[in-house]
Amino acid sequence: MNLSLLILIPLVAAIIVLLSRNAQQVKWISLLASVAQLGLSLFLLSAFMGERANGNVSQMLFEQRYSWFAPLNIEYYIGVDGISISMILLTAFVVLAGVLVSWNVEKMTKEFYFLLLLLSLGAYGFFISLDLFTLFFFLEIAVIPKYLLIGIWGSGNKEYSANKLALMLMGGSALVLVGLFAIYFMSGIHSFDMVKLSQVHIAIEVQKIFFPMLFVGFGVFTAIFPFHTWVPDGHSSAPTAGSMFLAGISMKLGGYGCMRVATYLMPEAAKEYAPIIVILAAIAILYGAFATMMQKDLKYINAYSSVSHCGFVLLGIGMLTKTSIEGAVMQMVSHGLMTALFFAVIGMIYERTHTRKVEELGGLLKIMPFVCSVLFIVGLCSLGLPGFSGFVAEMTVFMGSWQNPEMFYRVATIAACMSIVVTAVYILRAVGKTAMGPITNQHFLELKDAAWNERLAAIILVLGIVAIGIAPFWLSDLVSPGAELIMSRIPTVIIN
Amino acid sequence: MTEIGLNHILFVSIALFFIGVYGFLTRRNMIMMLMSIELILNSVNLNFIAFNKYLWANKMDGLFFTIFIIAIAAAEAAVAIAIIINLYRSHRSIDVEDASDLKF
Amino acid sequence: MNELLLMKSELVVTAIIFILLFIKINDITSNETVLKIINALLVLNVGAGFCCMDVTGELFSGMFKTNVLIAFEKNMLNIGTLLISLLSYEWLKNHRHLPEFFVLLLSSLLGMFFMISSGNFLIFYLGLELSTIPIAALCNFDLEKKQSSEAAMKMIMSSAFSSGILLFGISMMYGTTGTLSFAELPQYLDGSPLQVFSFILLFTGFAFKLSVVPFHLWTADVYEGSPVAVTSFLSVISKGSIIFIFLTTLYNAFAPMAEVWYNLIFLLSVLTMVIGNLFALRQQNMKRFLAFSSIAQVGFILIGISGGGQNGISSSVYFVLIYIFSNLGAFGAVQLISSFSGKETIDSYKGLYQTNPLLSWVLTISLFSLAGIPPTAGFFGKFFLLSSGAEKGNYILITIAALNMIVSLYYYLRVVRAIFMDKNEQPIASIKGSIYEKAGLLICVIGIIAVGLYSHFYEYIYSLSIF
Amino acid sequence: MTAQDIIFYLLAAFTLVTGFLAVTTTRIFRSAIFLLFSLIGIAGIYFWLEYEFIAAVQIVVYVGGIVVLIIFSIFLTQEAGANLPDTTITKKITGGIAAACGFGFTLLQVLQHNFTGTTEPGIEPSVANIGNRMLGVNEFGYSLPFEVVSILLLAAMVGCIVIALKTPVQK
Amino acid sequence: MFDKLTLSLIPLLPLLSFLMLGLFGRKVFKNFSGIIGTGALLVSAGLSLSTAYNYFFVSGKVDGVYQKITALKISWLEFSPGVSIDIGILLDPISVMMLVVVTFVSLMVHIYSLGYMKGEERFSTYYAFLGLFTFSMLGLVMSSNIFQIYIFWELVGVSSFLLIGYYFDKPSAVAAAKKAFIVTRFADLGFLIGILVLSFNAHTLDFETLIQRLTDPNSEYMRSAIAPAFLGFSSLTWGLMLVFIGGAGKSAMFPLHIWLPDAMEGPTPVSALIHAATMVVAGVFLVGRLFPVFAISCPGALELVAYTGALSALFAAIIACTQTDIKRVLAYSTMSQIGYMMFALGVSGYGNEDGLGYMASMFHLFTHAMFKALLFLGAGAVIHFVHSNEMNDMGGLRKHMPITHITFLIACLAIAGVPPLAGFFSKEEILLAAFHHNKLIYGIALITSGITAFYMFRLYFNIFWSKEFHSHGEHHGEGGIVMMLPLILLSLGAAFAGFIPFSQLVTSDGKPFETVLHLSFSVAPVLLGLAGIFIALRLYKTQNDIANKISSSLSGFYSSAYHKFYIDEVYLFITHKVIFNLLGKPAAWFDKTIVDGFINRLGSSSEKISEETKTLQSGQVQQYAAYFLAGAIGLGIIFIYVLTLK
Repeated sequence: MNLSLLILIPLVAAIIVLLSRNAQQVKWISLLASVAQLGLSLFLLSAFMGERANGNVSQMLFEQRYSWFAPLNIEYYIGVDGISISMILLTAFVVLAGVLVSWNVEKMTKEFYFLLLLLSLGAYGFFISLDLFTLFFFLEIAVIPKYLLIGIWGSGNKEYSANKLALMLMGGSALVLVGLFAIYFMSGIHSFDMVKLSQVHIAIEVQKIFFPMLFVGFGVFTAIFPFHTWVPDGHSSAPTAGSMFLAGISMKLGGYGCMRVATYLMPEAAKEYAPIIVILAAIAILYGAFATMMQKDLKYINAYSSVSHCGFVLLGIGMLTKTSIEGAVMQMVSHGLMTALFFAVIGMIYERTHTRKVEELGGLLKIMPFVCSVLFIVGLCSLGLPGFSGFVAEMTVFMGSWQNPEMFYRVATIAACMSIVVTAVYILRAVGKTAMGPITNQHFLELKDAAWNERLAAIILVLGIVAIGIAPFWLSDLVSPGAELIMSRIPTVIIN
Repeated sequence: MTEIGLNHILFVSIALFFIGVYGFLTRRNMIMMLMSIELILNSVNLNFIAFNKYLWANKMDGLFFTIFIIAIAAAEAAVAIAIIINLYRSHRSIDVEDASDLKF
Repeated sequence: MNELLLMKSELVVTAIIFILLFIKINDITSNETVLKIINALLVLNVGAGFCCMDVTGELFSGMFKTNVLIAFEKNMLNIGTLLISLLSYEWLKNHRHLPEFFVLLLSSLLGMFFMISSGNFLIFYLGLELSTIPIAALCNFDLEKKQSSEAAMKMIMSSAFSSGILLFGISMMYGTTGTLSFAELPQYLDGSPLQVFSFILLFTGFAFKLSVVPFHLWTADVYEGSPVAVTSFLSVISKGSIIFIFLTTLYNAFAPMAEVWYNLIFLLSVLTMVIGNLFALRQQNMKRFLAFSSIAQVGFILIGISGGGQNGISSSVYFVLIYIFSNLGAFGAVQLISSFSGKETIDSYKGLYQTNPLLSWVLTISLFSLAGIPPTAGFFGKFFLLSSGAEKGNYILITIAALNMIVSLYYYLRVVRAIFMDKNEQPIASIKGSIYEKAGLLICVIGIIAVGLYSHFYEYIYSLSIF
Repeated sequence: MTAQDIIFYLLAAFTLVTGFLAVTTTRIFRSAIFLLFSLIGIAGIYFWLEYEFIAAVQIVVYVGGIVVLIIFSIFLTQEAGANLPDTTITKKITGGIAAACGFGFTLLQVLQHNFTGTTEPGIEPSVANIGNRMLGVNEFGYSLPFEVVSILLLAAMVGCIVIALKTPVQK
Repeated sequence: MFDKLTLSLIPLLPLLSFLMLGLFGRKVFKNFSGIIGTGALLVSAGLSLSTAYNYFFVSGKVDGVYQKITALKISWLEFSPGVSIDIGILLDPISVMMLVVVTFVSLMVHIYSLGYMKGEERFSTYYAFLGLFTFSMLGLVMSSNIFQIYIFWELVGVSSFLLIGYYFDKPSAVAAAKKAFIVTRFADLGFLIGILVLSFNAHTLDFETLIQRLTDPNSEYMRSAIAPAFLGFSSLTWGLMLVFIGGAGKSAMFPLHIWLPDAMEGPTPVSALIHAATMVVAGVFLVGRLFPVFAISCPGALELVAYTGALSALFAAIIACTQTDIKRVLAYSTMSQIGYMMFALGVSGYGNEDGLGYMASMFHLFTHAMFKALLFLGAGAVIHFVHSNEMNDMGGLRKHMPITHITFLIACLAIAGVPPLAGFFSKEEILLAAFHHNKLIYGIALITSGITAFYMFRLYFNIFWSKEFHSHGEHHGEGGIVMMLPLILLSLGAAFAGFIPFSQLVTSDGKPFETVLHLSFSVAPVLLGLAGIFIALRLYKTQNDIANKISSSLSGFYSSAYHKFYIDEVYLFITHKVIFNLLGKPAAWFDKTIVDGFINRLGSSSEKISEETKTLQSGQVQQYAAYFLAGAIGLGIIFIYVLTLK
């Protein structure tokens, strides 16, 4: 299994797209590439499981390593474990759906798909990188396409949103950058190799200074409170596929980074700062949920709810138990699929009704049963209904969190649990108003239900959601060794 | 030799230097600014010569430096005057404060 | 023969200058032919630069010295000059004093070569002046424009003042140490206050040319008023050469004063980044905008320089290489637009993508490279600069720098936004550049992409960066 | 106090006073003349220091060249330069303070510094010595700077010609 | 013994029907939807019955004790070693009983709906949802794992939501659906945290292991669980109370009952199935499932159950007397009856005769399912006939709908506790258990039983007697065989279910015991019941205004009861005024102005600084030189005097 293919396919496709002159051709190439990526990811999954079944217990599989900038010990070093594979799968699903959903983009089609592919390239690269430099490289690659996607194809106050997003994310990555340097120089081995770094101990004083930087830096990507404000604006202004990528993939970069880089490489500090992380996460969860309740725009609703849902990721990481970290990963996958689907549906509704205001919508279930059924499904997934991925992920986080026996963490867990009620309130409000009730506008009667590409996109994502919801065990088995590895580095007692 | 030591000459050169600086900072006429520059360069020359004479007479570094500075001062002055004249043609003024279209 | 090889870059450039003078005096052919000849000569010059690079040695009892790194640096400057010549084709083609332009430009380049190779304050000073005075004249080369002469005046006045202070510093340095040679200097440095002071005065000379805050104020005015070709020469080639000699003097001649210059650079780099960024925020004129952005860039380079050691040299030199491509790419696009439409403000760039997609991409990629966005080379450059700074353990500086990158991103995105997102009733008409300009921009883009991703460049520079 | 001392003091005072007047008088032509005197004063100091060659160069280049050039340009720009409004008082004060502070600070540094020179025998700054070295290529030879300066002068001339020569407006 | 496939098919068949109808129903099956759904359920019900037979009479009893049999267990999601969600099938008396109840009532509703819902546009969707609900409910009762029960608990909730909101273009239906879901969700929060607490203490989620660990006083799990943890209660008490909150939410116990009356916005058969017979008793079932833990380890929590149940029973009964919407009357009646079941559990002990209350509760659950489903279906038939829910639009229907009339009467008698109908037996057992345990609760129960008889017959007389029915336009009779058959079958159940020897089958510890009926004990409740009936007869058999007079003489009490004691308003106040205004709006405001504002301010202030400092770049070259000089001198001062001090 050659992991580099995961980067090469989008790269080649992006170049072809850039060179081609025909919009139709562009779409099909992108579709082909994303289907190929999905196939590759699935193959990767099976290959990985096969290797594991054969008793291959090395930390990372399918490693590849080439020297890149030799004087600084920088390598192009990639490999995967269960956590990365789950992220790669997520990316593949969302990208495919995103490509399908954008089938009707007419303005600068070529550029649009080029940027989509570039974005996915960044995400894939990020998830397979084992060298911190490469990781950072891909992290930043994934930022600018978002800016352009929002700024060019977005709606509403798009320039402002695009700017805010790009700057805040870059701010996050700037902090990450400083943290990476600290790891590189202070670990004493002058290496960006994550596997090697995980075997050395970084002095606790260094960790104390730079862990927050790294964590907040990555945290900005995953909307850590109070650096979440790019989320609502960015999501609401972005074009449909942009929002899908943003919430579905990009926010996961942060969670993955918090887990893989910050917590894994600086375990003592993670332990030390865990209460703060948990507080921030709990605030994000509840506060996001309450803020969502007051939103009137469907995209804002989903955006704020993303803040809330991503809070679970941080909560899972902050709780520092194996189960909670597992839950965090599952929540990332689940939220990625779910929120991408949600944005896809919102996009479909918006494309037809030209409004996203909840008050102006109503009774759509009768007019577009498919779209609204999907809306129901995604809503139910979002409020954590069993059978869908959201439930599994949230419950895993809760169970993991509760394993942390201190009263403080318990209280935080309960606080986080409360969000399931608030979530139910706003989701039902939004879905109820949009799909149910009387038809508010007679023009709606002429609207059509989803087209083939939209159906396909929705079905792909629903399949993903349901696959996790019905059979979570494969995901948890996949993720569990990785979570255990991270936990194995967390000290049981803080050495001060 | 005499009581006149290095410091005396340095005093003169430093004073001359800052007289030049003062002129450069305050005179509005560009040609006078240029003249101030000449004073500055001369003070430097004086420095070099003084150091060469009092401290490092075994080599002639200071002396040569002075010669080259004089040469360059000439070239610089020539180019500067050319530019000033050109500026004068377009602005009809050699007031440095008038030449401030480019700002902020 | 070997001695001639040591000076080959200088000799070739001098030869070209004389050829041009010959052409001028005899007034042989039309501008276009002259440009062809010049470009051919410049290509030859670049080619010659890469021949026999690995000669190391001294001439004139240490006044002039060269090694592979210095040869490579000169090649970089040669490439930059060639690019400027290619990118300014349209403007040059119509210029009345074309041969003189190149005489002055190449004299300035020659001055830089001497400066880079200098082993002695005297040569250094002469080189500096030789590189500055012709540029001051060049600034005035938009002869019909009022602003051009104003820029030239500011340039010559400021640089004269600066060189006065620099000379005062050198004279004091000479007085306290008794030597002008870089090689002998370290043994006489004792860190006395007067030495520190004269070092600072000396430093201002570098800082002036590099546009380090607070010695930067001339930069924007001169950049804005001068012809784009000169501006790009000033901001890229001139700065690059100063950085090279700066590295040599700091790391060798002033090695005993490391603590002083480290703190000095720390302080000034923060100031430079912050002020440069702050001023760039609200600029409307592209040239002025690039001027302030290049001031901020210098702040970053200073971080690299502060690192010291092999890393410091290699990251700074590497960044200059990247900076040559990125900034010239940007200036090239600006030049092209300016000479075809006369428009230079950011607002007038609105909707550019609709009419000139390729040019927009070039400009965007260049700006992204300046902002340090992967996969452009700027990302790698900044990363290594900061890593050089981080090696010293000064994380405050690194953090400030990293945060400044965000501010800089903000204003680079302003341009990108104008190009791609803003609507415009009358966008700049479609521009058909000549083959030279296309070639120039292509080289820039290839450079921006390849120098970063293809690590061989960095590794090569690193291997040279031994002092 | 010897006669030499008195001569030095006189020369120094002359130089500084005329220099100061050069930058303060309002009449530009006078100012140029004061500059001339000041430069001559410096040449006098060179003489006093027994650096006759430099003194000669000073007089030839500065007095004979640069000042003439300056006066020439004053004539060229006279109609504008004659009646320039005087500098604002604030500018004078800030400039004065800046210069005074700089002067004080620099002087303090210089006076506090203990200069230690060489004990080796000095070289006579004779024309012969200077001439030999100026064109020498061996140790202590200055032929390289000489060449550089010549190119510089060439470039400066080219620049001056392009800029200053009044060119016919193109059609 | 038990075939895994057969057992799995019981819930899977409805699921299959859901998937088929849900995905393809609208296009492919259309008119066959009902048949498919009903057919699937018919098989399912048959399998349940055979399972019940198998369990109770063939292989369930070993050594005289009914065993808990884990027939199937699939590890679904493992959290940590030992703690995992397993999807499994647990067979014990109550789950088998519930299997029968659920499949039977559901089958009845399926059949009934063939007639009732005929011609609906989204007919197939309706059946799909019914299938989903039945699947979830079956999954719930068969759960072997506390988390599994939570999963199905939620699914049941959502199918209830979907069915209540079936008429989705009616805003009131949508609102009711949302309310039902959100209120039960709120309760589920308690359940969830309860699960977390219990699972942490027991280190397992498996029911059998959990019960065993938390009832063995010598186990270390138990010791840590009963240690005082928070606010003076042990963590076990907390856990159980929280779990009970979940149960109370689903079972509409006071004060979480507010969703139930509104839930009547759904189609009436749905009310019969979900909001009368099956889902709402899930809370009782849950407490029953964890009964050993409650009874043995934590009697305190059981007290809470008892009082909540009793209070709800009385409270709901009083409100029921004042309502005029017949479905709402039935809804409050349901709540009241579930209150009965709850406090029956609350007053019960564990093992043998002590477990009388437990047995009685389950017994009542069973009988109640029969007669309440019957009542709802009957009411459905009436509504179908008169096209209104209001009592005032009805009256004198006995002639028009004879079968409905008879079956309805049977049901009313059964619920009123008139011997020898089913309600009598189960209610007697409950009263007996309460009498032995707690006289206060016994008193409340007794009064409630009288009120129950009164309001049921108020309903009965108002529908079938009272004034004459004036037909407006066309009516389509009683609704044909598909609607009548369920009524008849259920009325048989309501009539004769009391004779099932429940104490032989369903007991707290699985050991059968004998119950004795003391005739003397039965006198009081029966008399009270008859009295209630009599009063209703006097007041409502014929049209008169005595009832109005009485109600106006009790005006304050009456109107507050009529307004359901303003509980809805309190909720409305809390949600709209408190949560929206005090939490939602501030959060949104804070986000917009403070957090976002700060970041925007950061941007605008740097632009402002940039604007302020622009005079630095004045265009005056002399000023530049001054800065230059100042910089040089300043740096000199700094580096000579400041930085060398250290």
